[in-house]
Order: sequence, then structure tokens, then C-alpha cells
Amino acid sequence: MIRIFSRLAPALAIAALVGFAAPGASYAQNTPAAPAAAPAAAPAPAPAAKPAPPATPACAAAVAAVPETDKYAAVPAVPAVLTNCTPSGGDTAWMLTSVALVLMMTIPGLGLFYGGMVRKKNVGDTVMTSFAITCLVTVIYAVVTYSLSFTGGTPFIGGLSRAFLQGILSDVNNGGIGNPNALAPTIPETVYMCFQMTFAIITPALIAGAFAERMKFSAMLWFMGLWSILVYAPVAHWLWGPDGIFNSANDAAWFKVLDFAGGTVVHIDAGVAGLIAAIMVGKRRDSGPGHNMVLTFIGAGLLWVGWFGFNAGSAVSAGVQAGMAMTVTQIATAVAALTWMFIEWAHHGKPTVIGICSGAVAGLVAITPASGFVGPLGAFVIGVACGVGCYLGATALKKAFGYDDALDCFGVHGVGGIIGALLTGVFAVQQYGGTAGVLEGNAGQFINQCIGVGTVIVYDAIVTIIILAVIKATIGLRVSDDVERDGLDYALHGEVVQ
Amino acid sequence: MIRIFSRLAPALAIAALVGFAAPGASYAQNTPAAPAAAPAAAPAPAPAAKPAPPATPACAAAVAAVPETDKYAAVPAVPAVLTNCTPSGGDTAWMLTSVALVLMMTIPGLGLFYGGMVRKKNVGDTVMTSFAITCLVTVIYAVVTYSLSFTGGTPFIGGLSRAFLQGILSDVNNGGIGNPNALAPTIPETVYMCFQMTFAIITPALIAGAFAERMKFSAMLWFMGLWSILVYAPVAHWLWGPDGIFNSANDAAWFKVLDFAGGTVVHIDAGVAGLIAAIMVGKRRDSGPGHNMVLTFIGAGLLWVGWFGFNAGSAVSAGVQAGMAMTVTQIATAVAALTWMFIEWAHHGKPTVIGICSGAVAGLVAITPASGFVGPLGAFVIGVACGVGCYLGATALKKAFGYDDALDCFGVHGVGGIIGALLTGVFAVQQYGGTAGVLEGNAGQFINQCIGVGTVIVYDAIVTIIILAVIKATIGLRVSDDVERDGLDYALHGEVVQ
Amino acid sequence: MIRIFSRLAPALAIAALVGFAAPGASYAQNTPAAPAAAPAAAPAPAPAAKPAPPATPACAAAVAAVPETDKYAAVPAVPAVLTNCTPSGGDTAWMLTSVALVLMMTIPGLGLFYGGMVRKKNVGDTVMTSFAITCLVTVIYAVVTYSLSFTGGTPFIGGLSRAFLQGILSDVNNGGIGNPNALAPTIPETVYMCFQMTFAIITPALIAGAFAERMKFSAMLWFMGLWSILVYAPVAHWLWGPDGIFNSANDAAWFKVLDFAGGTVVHIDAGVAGLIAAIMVGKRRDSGPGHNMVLTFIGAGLLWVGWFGFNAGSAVSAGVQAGMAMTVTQIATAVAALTWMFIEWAHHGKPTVIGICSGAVAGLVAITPASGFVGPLGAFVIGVACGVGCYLGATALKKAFGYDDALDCFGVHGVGGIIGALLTGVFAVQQYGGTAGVLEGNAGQFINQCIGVGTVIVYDAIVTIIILAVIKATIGLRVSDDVERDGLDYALHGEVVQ
Amino acid sequence: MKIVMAIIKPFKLEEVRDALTAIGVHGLTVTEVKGYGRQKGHTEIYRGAEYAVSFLPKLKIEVAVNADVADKVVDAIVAAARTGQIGDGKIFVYSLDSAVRIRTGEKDKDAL
Amino acid sequence: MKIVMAIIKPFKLEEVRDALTAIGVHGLTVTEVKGYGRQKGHTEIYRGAEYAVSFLPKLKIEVAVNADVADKVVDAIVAAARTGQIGDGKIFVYSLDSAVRIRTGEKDKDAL
Amino acid sequence: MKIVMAIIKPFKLEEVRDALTAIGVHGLTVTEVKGYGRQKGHTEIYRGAEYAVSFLPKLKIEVAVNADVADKVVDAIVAAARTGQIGDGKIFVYSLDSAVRIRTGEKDKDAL
Ligand SMILES: Nc1ncnc2c1ncn2[C@@H]1O[C@H](COP(=O)(O)OP(=O)(O)O)[C@@H](O)[C@H]1O
Ligand SMILES: Nc1ncnc2c1ncn2[C@@H]1O[C@H](COP(=O)(O)OP(=O)(O)O)[C@@H](O)[C@H]1O
Ligand SMILES: Nc1ncnc2c1ncn2[C@@H]1O[C@H](COP(=O)(O)OP(=O)(O)O)[C@@H](O)[C@H]1O
Repeated sequence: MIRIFSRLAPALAIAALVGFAAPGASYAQNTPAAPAAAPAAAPAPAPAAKPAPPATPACAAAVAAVPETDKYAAVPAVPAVLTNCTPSGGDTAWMLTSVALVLMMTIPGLGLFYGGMVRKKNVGDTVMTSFAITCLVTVIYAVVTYSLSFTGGTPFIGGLSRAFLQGILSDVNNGGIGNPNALAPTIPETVYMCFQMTFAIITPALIAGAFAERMKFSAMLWFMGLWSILVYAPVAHWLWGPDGIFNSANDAAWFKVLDFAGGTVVHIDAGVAGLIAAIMVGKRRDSGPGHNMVLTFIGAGLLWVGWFGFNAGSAVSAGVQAGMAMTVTQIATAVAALTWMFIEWAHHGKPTVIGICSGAVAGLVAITPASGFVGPLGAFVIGVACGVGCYLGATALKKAFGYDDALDCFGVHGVGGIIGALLTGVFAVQQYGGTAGVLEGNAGQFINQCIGVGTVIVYDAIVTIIILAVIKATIGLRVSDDVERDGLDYALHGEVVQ
Repeated sequence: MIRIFSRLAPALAIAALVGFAAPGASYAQNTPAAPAAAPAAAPAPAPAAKPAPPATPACAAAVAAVPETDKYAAVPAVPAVLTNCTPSGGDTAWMLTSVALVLMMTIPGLGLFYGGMVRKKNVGDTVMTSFAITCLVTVIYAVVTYSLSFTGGTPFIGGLSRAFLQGILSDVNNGGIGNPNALAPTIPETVYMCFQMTFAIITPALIAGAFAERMKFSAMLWFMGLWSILVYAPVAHWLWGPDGIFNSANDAAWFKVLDFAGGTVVHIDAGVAGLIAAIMVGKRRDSGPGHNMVLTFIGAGLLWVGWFGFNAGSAVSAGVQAGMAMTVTQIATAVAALTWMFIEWAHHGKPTVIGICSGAVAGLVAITPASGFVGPLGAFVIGVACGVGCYLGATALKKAFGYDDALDCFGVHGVGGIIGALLTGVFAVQQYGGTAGVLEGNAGQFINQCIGVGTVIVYDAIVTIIILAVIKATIGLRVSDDVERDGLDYALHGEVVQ
Repeated sequence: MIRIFSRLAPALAIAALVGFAAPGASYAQNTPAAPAAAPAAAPAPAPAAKPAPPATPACAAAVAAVPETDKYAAVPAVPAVLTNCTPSGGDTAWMLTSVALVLMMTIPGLGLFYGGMVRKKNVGDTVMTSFAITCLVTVIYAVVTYSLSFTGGTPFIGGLSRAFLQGILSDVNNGGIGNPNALAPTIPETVYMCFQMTFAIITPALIAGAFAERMKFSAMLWFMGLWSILVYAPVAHWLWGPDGIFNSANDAAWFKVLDFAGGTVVHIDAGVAGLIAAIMVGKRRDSGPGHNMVLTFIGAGLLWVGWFGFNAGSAVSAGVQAGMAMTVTQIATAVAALTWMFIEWAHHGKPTVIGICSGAVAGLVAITPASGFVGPLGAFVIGVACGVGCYLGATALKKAFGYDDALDCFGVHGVGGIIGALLTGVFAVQQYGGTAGVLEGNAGQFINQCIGVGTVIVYDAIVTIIILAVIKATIGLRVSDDVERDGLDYALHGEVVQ
Repeated sequence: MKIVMAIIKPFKLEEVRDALTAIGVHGLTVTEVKGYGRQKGHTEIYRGAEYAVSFLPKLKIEVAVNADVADKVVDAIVAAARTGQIGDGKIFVYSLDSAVRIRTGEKDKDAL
Repeated sequence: MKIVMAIIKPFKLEEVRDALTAIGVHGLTVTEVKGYGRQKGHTEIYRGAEYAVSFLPKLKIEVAVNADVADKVVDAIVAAARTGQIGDGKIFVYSLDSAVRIRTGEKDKDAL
Repeated sequence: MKIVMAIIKPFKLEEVRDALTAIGVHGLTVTEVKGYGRQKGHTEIYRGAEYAVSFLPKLKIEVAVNADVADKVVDAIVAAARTGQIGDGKIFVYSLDSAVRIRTGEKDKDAL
């Protein structure tokens, strides 16, 4: 195990050096490295999910204006890049903030949410899993996932024109009007890339809840690395890539599926992979209540706060759509949390900290695909539905089938994601997000949502099974019984909470 | 108890469904449902506290500009709402951020600040109280509190024109110039509503510190729900509603009282209610030092960070007033924290973590009403004054009268709020916020502050007493002695920190 | 000790009252108090590090526009300050956010990162150190450090024209075009001051890691107060002051040294002072593994999140440079964290939570000076280099020389800062930040970086030695053996984690 | 000499300590333990699953005393620790061969 | 009467408790302890330094029983707690002079 | 056989362990306890209130040994644990009827 990994670092280093160096040169030469980049590939460039029309680029004017209000312009020769700023400082400010918020969801948010629910002997492994995934996926995303997801290619997978982030800055010079990426016209493409990167980080981190307290750390790293390329990248492309088969903004899409902020790309994706992983890794030998609900509370709080970046940030602008996305996020989350709490109270006689926190996360999950498309009514119904559904997912469903989804990755993210994705098709309001749902007479949208969800489930399940089977056959998925009994913290990491 | 609550959920669900559905239709029809909405009700629409004049709406121009820079405009038919963006992306970006920051103050901030100061056996109940209030108040706020607080009605209470958030989005289409809400002209009204909602959340959450470690969870929920409608909504209307009796921007106000970010509406309100509750619930049977000052440290840190959204966000714009509000917030907080620390050091021979954190919170509280009106000098004096005052409030005052304000809700928020509100009348500077204080020769402002503070204290105390008396007579306020002795975590929530 | 401090508070109070009162008057009179303020002192006003050219001030137009769109303008007499808003709401929004993010790095971020690595008996003292430094430095910064750092004076130290923050607001009225401070032309100077204040806060807080678990709390306060005036202020002026000897934007600079976000000013500065302090305070009597890596995980997560404000915020604008700074920050951090983890895994057979977190911080440190100047390639190499270098710094180097740098302030911040500062000279790309590095043929930049780094190290070391020697000779630096053995929490603060 | 070892409910500690001080016993050692007996345990709830917690928090008090006062000590503890409800705990007495005070090296009676 | 005091591996608690219940012992007291013995400890890693942890987590179980069943109790514990690997622990038996149930004041046999 | 039970100051653990190893004792069990005695406790401060903490952290060490080495063990502990200041702790010795090593079933002397 160690040998394998001690070889990984230098290999990675060399590959990345070569890769980053090449486009590094191309930035400096200011030559668009990829003629197939987004603008050319855009018969339907702007997904309806993020369609804020670009303002007249303020900075072009600014550049012209500088000579007139000369007093600040004493910098002798302004380098090229700096004369080209972004069309909307406000949108950019919000998106920079959203990157910080969404990263905070994973570290420390999700790490703590999960960490409080494991036994004390495994809390270190649990939080470290979130942290290590953050690091690993960052590198992989910059190298290949961003390009595969967000550049034009085929309907099934994007191209390599942004591999190693090549050309991500130099294009901005073409015409001086800001980011030419049609997905985010008013902000720098670097910011859009960072924002999307944080989504690619949290998705595998969510999966880890399913196999907590028993998977090998090395196997986890291999799995997450492969999964984020083989599953996350194509699914993101299907829903959000300029020519994706399910992208509702792509005129050539086979089915226009709505997914505002990642109900399908992030949560169903993670939930299904988690279910498969829980089954293939097998049940824990022993289990028990989480060791510290205060950690879970901190995590849930930070997830909620950060989720404003996730959902309102998915408007890719600081305007009306972001405001309504924030509003419905808040409502659905509160409703789902109360729903879960009252059900548990009725059912077991006591409302629990972990219960209300789980309900809040369920609400956040379910409103995610809907957040730019529905209003307060939709948010309310989605909140109640996922509060009930995820409670059942984390209790009855799991018991009925007997798999050990340790921290309810499938029960909350899978079930909640599906409920949210389907109800988006029901409650979408033309006025808010551009697409009508069943309630406004567009029954077809519900069908589209079903097709999108179904396809992702099937693809995700198959590829996840293959990846895990390969790892199982090679380095193995699971720690030994002794390690599991003593706790992963001692045995795998040589650390223990005192 | 359980029976009562298991009935609450469906009832709530039905009421809300009916409520949200009605305006849901009105959104879709794009008909302003409420002719009495803010613009009509605004003889004095903009409170001096938030008077950033609106910029020419950039997005109106943008819409016109789209055909010219046609390359991004491939979205076939841009839905109506999307052609109307907000006049200021910068202001909106800052306010979206502020929502996240202020929510973070309650979850996890306040939960941890309080959680560290209770005994270990009650930490779960303490953090869950913050979380449950967040959820409960969110729903109530959307249903009724926002409308009662921020729409025109009478000088004493607002109207129902925004009940169930009806019309909150559709008005934006009138003329294409953004949010017609005079309180926040440059941002979408949804964002303003979310921002104000986070204030309505933290206020009852603060009260909970007074009766920590002994109140029934069910009684707490009823109390908070009723209090947020019967006390918070009218008081917010008095100070901030367009026709409120104390709104300094309302020409018809009876007394123009300054409260930039909630010294009276949030802190005095919470402090007085806490005092009443501490007395009516009764003393704890046993008490002791807080179990984990590290939690309190995390909470205080997040409160401080989040408070930038609270105070600088109350400028409702990203400009000069926000900058000065942030500056004075930082200074007053640091000064108050040092003051508390040095007093304690001199008094008990040791500076404590909980002491310096309490001092910081005292400073944040006291600068809140003043933050848009005073400068560094005022901030410094307010910091020293509240450091001394709140130290005495949390120690001598409490000892002298013998009530058990467990986590010093009144000692810090009540006393600090009063000191801040009164000193705002002294140190307000015409140039910063539009109103002169005593130091600039306007002695009348101090009188106004006294009248505002006094009225709120009396009203708050009376209504709080009534609410608590009713709950006491029905389901009871307090857990049994056994439950209190074993800890609320085990007994009420079936969870325990390991 | 107590006597000394109980006298400090009133003295401080009186001094500050006098100081804040004087400029308080000058604000009110709206007279620029300091004719030597930034604009006059600016032959080379805008450092290349922050050169976003100002947009046409939107608010000037807005003020003009108000009469036309009269419907919001019902505020009778808009006070002078309010008619002058900031030229860029977007930039201001991002900088307000960045202030919150960078403050969050220290409280609770750094406090937890450090707190998890000490023994349980010292965690309270450790987190309180971060908190107390935040408060103390805030006051000192407002009184004198900001002025000494950021106003023109001599090449070695700034002037006193902004002492007590005098004139920080009134200048904005000159011409109605926003902040005249050439360092931050598009945002209010108050916001720029707050942003820089958070840097001045975290720097001494970092030093505290070196002498954790054994220094007197009172000695710590004196040391930090003196150090932040005698070391931080001049070093910040050298690199960032308008006429600083090393400011790359100052035409008259002796050597143009690149330091985008504080690799030299913050990290080398802190690291070297920490090394000196560790040596002068002496080794701990006993040591052991950190008591709670979950706290360290939370701290590292919040540091990473907050660092986006640190690095991308150092663009002082929400545009292309901020976007690329965020991108390279993310990449370098992830790479450094993985590098440290894999080295440790290979070396000790186990990857640790504290290891990966330390690696991430090392990456954040090393990319700091480079973040506005390099691209993904530079970020990758810097990540690998500092991952290796800081691992050795925290292990082999410390062992070799035998000093007890308890939490590796020098090993991570000193070593990482030096690596970052030097490699900035190698990987700087003309197109990104306006200056070419060695790779683009400008070998001289590397020499400049060496001169800058060397000078700061020498100056910092000498002054730190003097300060500590004086404190040692007066009140003493170190707690007694008994206190150290029982833990600082009990003995110095009368508190203990249960 | 005897060691009187008592298992009591945690919240009775102060009362027991005071009762012992009152009869002249000025040293004791306390340990946090978990007790299993007739007293019904709690139920912990975790995401819809109930976990029976059959081990309850108790305190163990150990007091070394001269044989002649052992009974008095036992009686004092019984009086102070009793609530009358199940789970009040047990007292066990066993013989001590010798005792030493580390600080002084004093032995037996002098060491107590 | 005897007190049977056993040091066992923590994860064996449930099995030992069940084994004792099976032979009619319905009361016991458990303490978290650290054991030092032949079993090799762990190594903790902290920033490149390795700290040997020679004290390992164990549980101490104390059961007061009538002298006649002490052997049966010892055997039951041995059977339930054994894994066959180093560190399984020890059982010590010593004599008890008297026992009292605090709730009722019952003595000796009746108190167990 | 005897059990030597010592209450010591926590920071003396390593020295005591080493002293015992030096005289051939290779097994012991450690418990975190709180001690009440002549040593003055700490004061905790919480928002202007002072709470006297009269129970101080101590460690209890239990070593089962053959009767003939009991005195040597006591002496070794006294020597290693003494600081000369109040609160150094006590050593109690009592008789052990039997001992069993769970792993092997070895009895008495062989079990130690
Ligand atoms: N045979 C025993 N040996 C050791 N400890 C016992 C024994 N029986 C009971 N205890 C301890 O005494 C506590 C109280 O006993 P329990 O049977 O619950 O109530 P009661 O003492 O009122 O009969 C238990 O939790 C356990 O710690
Ligand atoms: N002489 C002793 N006195 C008290 N406790 C002992 C003694 N020897 C061993 N122990 C306890 O028994 C535990 C197991 O002992 P160890 O020597 O590691 O393995 P084993 O019991 O398999 O020989 C130790 O961790 C310690 O708690
Ligand atoms: N009679 C006793 N029975 C049990 N433990 C005792 C007794 N007296 C003292 N102790 C333990 O010994 C510790 C030290 O005793 P103390 O009186 O403080 O100091 P010293 O041992 O120096 O006289 C106490 O904290 C307590 O744990």
C-alpha cells in the first residue's frame, strides 16, 4: 500500500509539471491554445440555469476612461491582462464569495457533520477523508475534469481544450470584454472554474459517508480519484456542458433536464455511488450512536451557510435569480428540518440534534436542483416531501434492505436528490427560471426529469461497481477486523482524540 | 407534549400550503397582489439608516445592450424575470454575503458560544435550541413576520401585503428598475427579506441563554414562535417599518430613534425577554462553570466575523457607510473585550477565555445600534462603557437581584443594548449617518433614544410575561428535577456527548 | 504582573480617548487633517500588486441620476457623506467579504489549528492567545500601525497622518470620486484599513505557535504589542507603503520586491520572530502529541477558506487578478497538502490528519507572495517545493538544531514564506501581475527577492531579540515549572476543558 | 485498616464528601465508573435506531480508614447517598494490610 | 464474599456482561483504565515524531459475589474475554469483609 | 500475593513505571481518579464567580505482585513518586486470593 502511494507522488508531479508547463507557455504567448474552446463550440451556449445576460462591460469603458480621470493611472505600463477586467464586479464579488462558501461546506463543514456521527475511534479518519478528497480532486479537476465537464466536445463528454487549465486566462484578451465563456459571461473564467471545482470536491466527499468507519484510506483515494474522472466529469457534462445531452440550455439536447445547482450532478450521483459502495464494502462489524452531536451541529450549520454559495451562487450573478434561490433554499431547509424533527419526536418520543440536522441537510439537498426554478410554494412542498422521504430513507429503507449506509449518504443525498429532481419538474415556474413545470401545464418536464435521473443512476451504478471491483481485486477495499475494532484513527493514522 | 407537537406539523403544513399556494399563483400571473405594498405606503420610505441612493439601474441598460453585443444572447426567449436584474450587483453581492454571515452567527456561532458555557450534560439541548429556532422562525418569518415588520400598515404594526411572501418578486417587473422596496432600493427584495430574516432568527436564539439548562424543549418552541410574532414583529416595525412610530426616516414618526443594526430591536428586545424568562422559569438547581471554553471561543470568533454582515450589512449597500460601520464594529469589539479581560484580571487575578469572549460579544452588542452613526471615537467610548457595564451586568447585577440568567442574556445583550442605544444618541455624527448626537449639540436625540428604549422594554416585558404565563399554565415551562439533574441531553433528546 | 496590567487599561483608555477625540473633531469639520496624506505622497501611487484601474465612479453618476428617478429619493436632506459612494460596489463588496474571511482565519481558524496541536491542559491559553492578539492589535493598529505602514513618510517608515484614523473618511468628499488612497482606488479607505488590519492581526498570532505551552500570558501581550509596532509596521511599509524601499510599485524603491499578499510581511516576519522566541523562551519541559486533531482540522479548513480573502482579496478588486489568485491558491494548497501527506506516509507508514493539514497551511503560506503574479504552473511547483521544504522544516531542521518551535511557526511560516518569496521571483509571469520572473528571462527579480527576504530576516531577528530581552529582564518570559506542568489553563486562566 | 469502597449516584458526591468530613475523614479518592445492575438504563436515539445504554454513570469512592471507624463511615455514606430509588449503589468493605503516605513515608494509621 | 476484578480488552465488555448474566450475576461496575504489560503499545505520529504509547485502553470490571460462586465467575470471564492474543488481561480475586446496599441498607449476601 | 494500589500525581507516572520496571515488575493498571485530601484545590473562574475545585486529578496505579516483593514495590513507588509537597499521594496494600491470566488460564504467580 505504501509502496504504491510513494510512487504516486512523483508520477503525479511529473505528469502535472509537463501538463501545466505547456499551457503555461501558451498563456505567456497569449495564443489561444485550443481552437475548439467554448465560444466556437457554442450553438447553445448559455444554459437556462444561468442565463443572466451580460451587461455592457464596465471595464472596457473604464479602460477608455482612465486617461480622462488620470489621477490614478500613474502605473507606467499597465500589463495587458489588467486592462481587461470583468464585465461585472458585483457578479464576480459574489462568485468569489461563493467559492469560499462552497469550499467551507466540505472543509470543515461536511467533515464535522460526518465526524460527529461516527464513533470517537474513527473521527480522525472521517475528517481526514474530507480533507484529502479536497486536495486530490483539486489537482485532478485542474488537470482534466474541468475541461471534460465544461468545454464542448461530444454530447457525452467534453473536450480537452482546457486540460491543465490552458487558455483559461488568455482568452479574456480577445476583444477586452471579459470572460468569453458563455456559461458565465460576466465573471472571469478562473472564478467560474474555481466555483465548479468546489462542487467536484464535495461530491466524492459525500460518498465517503456511506462506507465510513471501515474502508482503507488508500482504497478510498484511488476510488475517489477514478470516480471523479469516470463518473463526475461525464455526468456534469451531460447536465451542464455546452453540448450535453441533458443540458436544458442546449438546443440540441436529447432531453432538457433541469438541475440548477446539482441535485442530479452532485447528490444523486453521490448517493447512488454511496449505496453501491456501502454494499460492496460490506457492513461494519459493530456500530453505535455518533460520538459527538456538537460536531454534527457545527457541520450542519456550516453546510447550511455554505449552501447559499452553492445554490444562490449557481445563478452565477448577484441578482434576482440569486435572491430567489437563496429564499427558497432557506425555506425548504427549515421546513425539512422541522419535518424530520417532528416525525422523530412522534416516532421515538424525542427530538434529536442529529435528527434536526439531518433534516436540514435533506432539505438543502432536495432544493438544490430546484433552487433557481421554483418559488416559496415549491420550496415548502419540497421541504416536507424530502423531510419525510429522507427520514424513511435513513431508517426504514436501510433497515428493509439491510445494507450499511453508515452515515446515510444514499438515504439523504440519494433519496433527497431524487425527490428534489423530480419535484423540480413539477414546481418549476416559467417566470423564475424560464421553464414551466407540471403545475404550469408542462407535464413533459417531469418525464424529462425522470429520464435524466434514471440515466444518471444507471450509469453511475455501473461505473462505480466496476471501479470498486477493480480496487477490491487489487489493493482491497476494507481494513482488517483488528483495525476496525481498534479504530481507524490509531491504526491507519497513528492519531487519537484525547 | 408529544401529542401536541405531532399535531402541530400537519396543521402547519396545511396552513402554509394554503398560504404559499395563493401568492404562488399571483407570482405566476405577475399581478401585484397587494396594492398597499411598500411603494404606495411610503411617505417617508427610506430610513436614514439605509439611505444609499440608487444608481442608474445597470441592467436596464444591459438589456438594451444585449442585441448589440449579440454573441452571448443565444438564449432563445429570455424569460421576463431575467431581463430585470438588480440596479447594483455590488450591493447585492454584499447583501447575499451578509445573509450568509448573519446566519452563521446563529448556527453554528451562537450555539457554540452558549454550548461551551453550559455543563456537558446540556450542550446538546443548548445547540439544538439555536438550530430549532433557526428553522421555526424561518417559516414564521416567511408566513407573517416579514410582512408585519416591513410593509406599511399602522405606526404600530405593518400590514399583510407580503404575507406568505406574496408579490416579493413580481413587483420587480414594474418598470424594470429593480426592487421597488424603498428600504433597499438597489437590491432584490428577496435578498432584503432573507437578510432581515436572519435578524429575526438570532433574536429569540439569544433569549435562550437566559433559561438554558432547565426549560422544556417543547415550551421553548411555543414561546419562541409566539414571541417572534407578538414582540419581535411590532418592535421591528416601530424602529424600521416605513411608517413605524420610532423610525428615524419616517417623517411622521412620533420620536425619531436611531437603531442602525438592531441594538433595540434585537439586543434589548432579547435581553429583557431573557430576564423575564430567567425569573419566571426559576433558578437552576445546580450550576457550575462552563464545560468547554474552546466551544465558546469558536462561537465568539464566528459571532465576531458574522457581525460584519450584521452591522456593515445593515448599510444595505457596499459603500462608505458599510466601511465605517465595519471599522467601528472592529474597534468597539476589541476595546470591550480588552476592558472585560483587564477588569477580570484585576478582580480575580486571572484573565479567562470566557471573559474575553464575553467582552467581545458585549462590544458587538453595544456598537450595533451605533454602527452607522458614530466614528472611531464613539466606538472607543462605547467599547469601554459596555465592557464595564456588561461585566457588572453579568456579575454584580445578577448577584444583587438573585435571578439566574444562566448565560447572561440580559447581562450582556440587555445591558449592552441599552448602553449602546443611549450612547448612539450621544456620539452620533451628522456626517456619518445623517443625525447629530448630544456631542454635536443635539441633546434631543438622547431623549428620543431613552423613549425608544423605555417603550420597548415595557412592551417586551409585559407581552413576554403573558406568553410565559400561558405556557406555564398549559404545558409547563420547566423540566422535572430528575431531568435537570441527569442533563437535558439524555432525557429530552436521547443523545450524549462522549 | 496583575498590577502592571490593571494600570494598563486606564492608561490606554486615556491615551486613546485623547487621540480619537482629536481627529473625531476633524472628521466633523470635514477638513483634511493631514496635507501629507497619500495622494500628495504618491509619485508612484499604485503598487503593481494592486493595479486595477478605477472605473468611472458609478456613484457620481448615481448622485446626478437621483433627481431623475425621483421615486426613491424621498430622504429630505441626504447628508454629505452619503452622496459620495464608492466607485466600485463590486470591488467594495468583495473587500468587505475579504475582511470577514481574513478575520475568520485568526478567530477561530488559527486558534483551533494551534489549539488542537497542544496538550489538553493548554488549549485554553492557546486559543485565548489568538483572541487577545486580535483585540490588542486592533486597537494598536487603529492608533498607529495603519498610519505608519500605509501613509507616505520616509522609505523606512510611514507618517502619522492617519494616526487614530484621522481623515480616513473626510477625504472621500474631495471631488466625490471615492477613496483617494492610491493603494485602493475603487473602495472606501475604511475598508482598505480594515482589510490590512486583519493582516496585522494574524501575523503576531502566528508567532504564538512557536512558544506555545510555556510563555506567560502577560509577557505575550507586551511582546505582541511592541512587535506589531516595531517590526510589523516598518516591514509592511517597506513592501507596501507608497514610498517603501521594497515596494515594487514605487519608482523610487531601492529594490522592487514582489510580495502580493504577505509572504514576506506576514509569514517570514512571523516565522523568524517565532524562531527567535522559541529559542529565547526555551524548550518545554515535556511535550507530546496534540490532543485533538479534529480542532486542527477545523482550523485548517477555516484557514484555507479564509485565505481566499487573504490572497484573492489582495487584488483589492473583484476581477481577473483576484480570480487567478484564487486559482493558484487552491492548486498550490492542494499540491502541498498531498506532498506532505505522501512524504509522511512513505516515511512513517501512516498519513496523519495533522500532516495533511500542515501541508495545506504550508501551501497557503508559500503561494501567498506569488498569488497575484504566477499561474497554475508556478502554483504547482511552489506547492511541491513547500510541501517538501516545510516538512523538513518542521521535522529535520528542528531536530538538527534542537530548538523547540512548538507548533512549527518557523518550520511552516518561515520556511514556507522564504520558499514562496524566492520562487515568486522565478515563476512570476508578466501577463498576470505585470512583472516577469526568472523563467521569463528576468533573473534580476530573483536577486531582488533575496535582498528583500534577507533584509526582513535580519531586521526582524534583531528587533525581536531586543524586545524579548527587555521583557525577560523585567516581567520574565516564562511560566514557572509548576504552572507548565499543571497546564496553563488552570494556572493562568482558571479554566479547564472538561 | 479497611478500605470502604462505595458506588454512588454522581450527584451525591458533595453530600457524601461533607458527611465524611463531618465524621473526621479527610481523604478520599473518586473514580468515574459505569454501573450495571437493576436500574434500567437509558435509550439513545440515532437516526431512528434506539440503542439501549445499560451501563449508567456512577462514582466510585474509596476511603481508607482505621478498622474501628469503618462502620461509622459506612453508615455516613449510606445516609448521605440514599435517595430510596433503584440504583443508589453499594458499599463494599475489605481489609487493608498497610498504608504509606508518599510525601513523608509515614505508615499505616499515620498515613491515613 | 469475594470481589472479582478483571482487566479485559474493551471490545469484550458485552460478551463478559452476557456471560455473567447467564450465570446469575446481575450487578457489576466498569472502569476505563490504561494497562501496561507485555502487549506492545501503539505509536502515535505527530509531525514527524513518533511517540510510543505504552499504556493501552482496557476495561476493569469489578463484581462482588459470594465466595462460593467466585470460581464460576472467574471461569465465565476467562471464557468470554479470551481472544488468545497477548493483552487479554488478568483476573484478580480478593476477599470482601462486608457489603451494603445503599437503597435498603441490606447487608452482605442480600446486598449483592 | 498482594495488590499495591498507589494514588500519585499524574506527572509522576512515567517515573513510577520506570522504577517498577527496574525492579522487575512488568505489568500494571492505571486509572484516572480525583483525589480529595489536604492538598488545596484550584479555583475555577466563570464570569466573575469563583468555583472551588476540591477534587484534584490523580492517577491510581494497581500492581499485583507476589507478597515477598510487595515492600520493594512500595519503596520503589515512594521513591519515584515523592516530590515532598502536599498531595503526593498514598499507597495501600491488600491481599490477593488468586490471579488468573485470561489468555492462558495460568494461575496466581504465573499469572502476574
Ligand atoms: N455485584 C456487584 N458487584 C459490583 N458492583 C455492583 C454489584 N451490584 C451492583 N453494583 C453496582 O451498584 C450499582 C447500583 O446497583 P443497582 O442494582 O442498579 O441498584 P441498587 O443498588 O439500588 O440495588 C450498579 O450500577 C453497579 O455499579
Ligand atoms: N501485575 C499486574 N498488576 C496489575 N495489572 C496487570 C499486571 N499485569 C498485567 N496487568 C494488566 O493486564 C493487562 C494485560 O497484560 P499483558 O501483560 O499485556 O498481557 P497478558 O495478560 O496477555 O499477559 C495489562 O494491560 C494490565 O492492565
Ligand atoms: N483516607 C484516604 N482514602 C483514600 N484516598 C486517600 C485518603 N487520603 C488521601 N487519599 C488520596 O491521596 C491523595 C493525596 O492526599 P493529601 O492529603 O492531599 O496529601 P498527602 O498525601 O501529601 O498527605 C488525595 O488526593 C486522595 O486521592
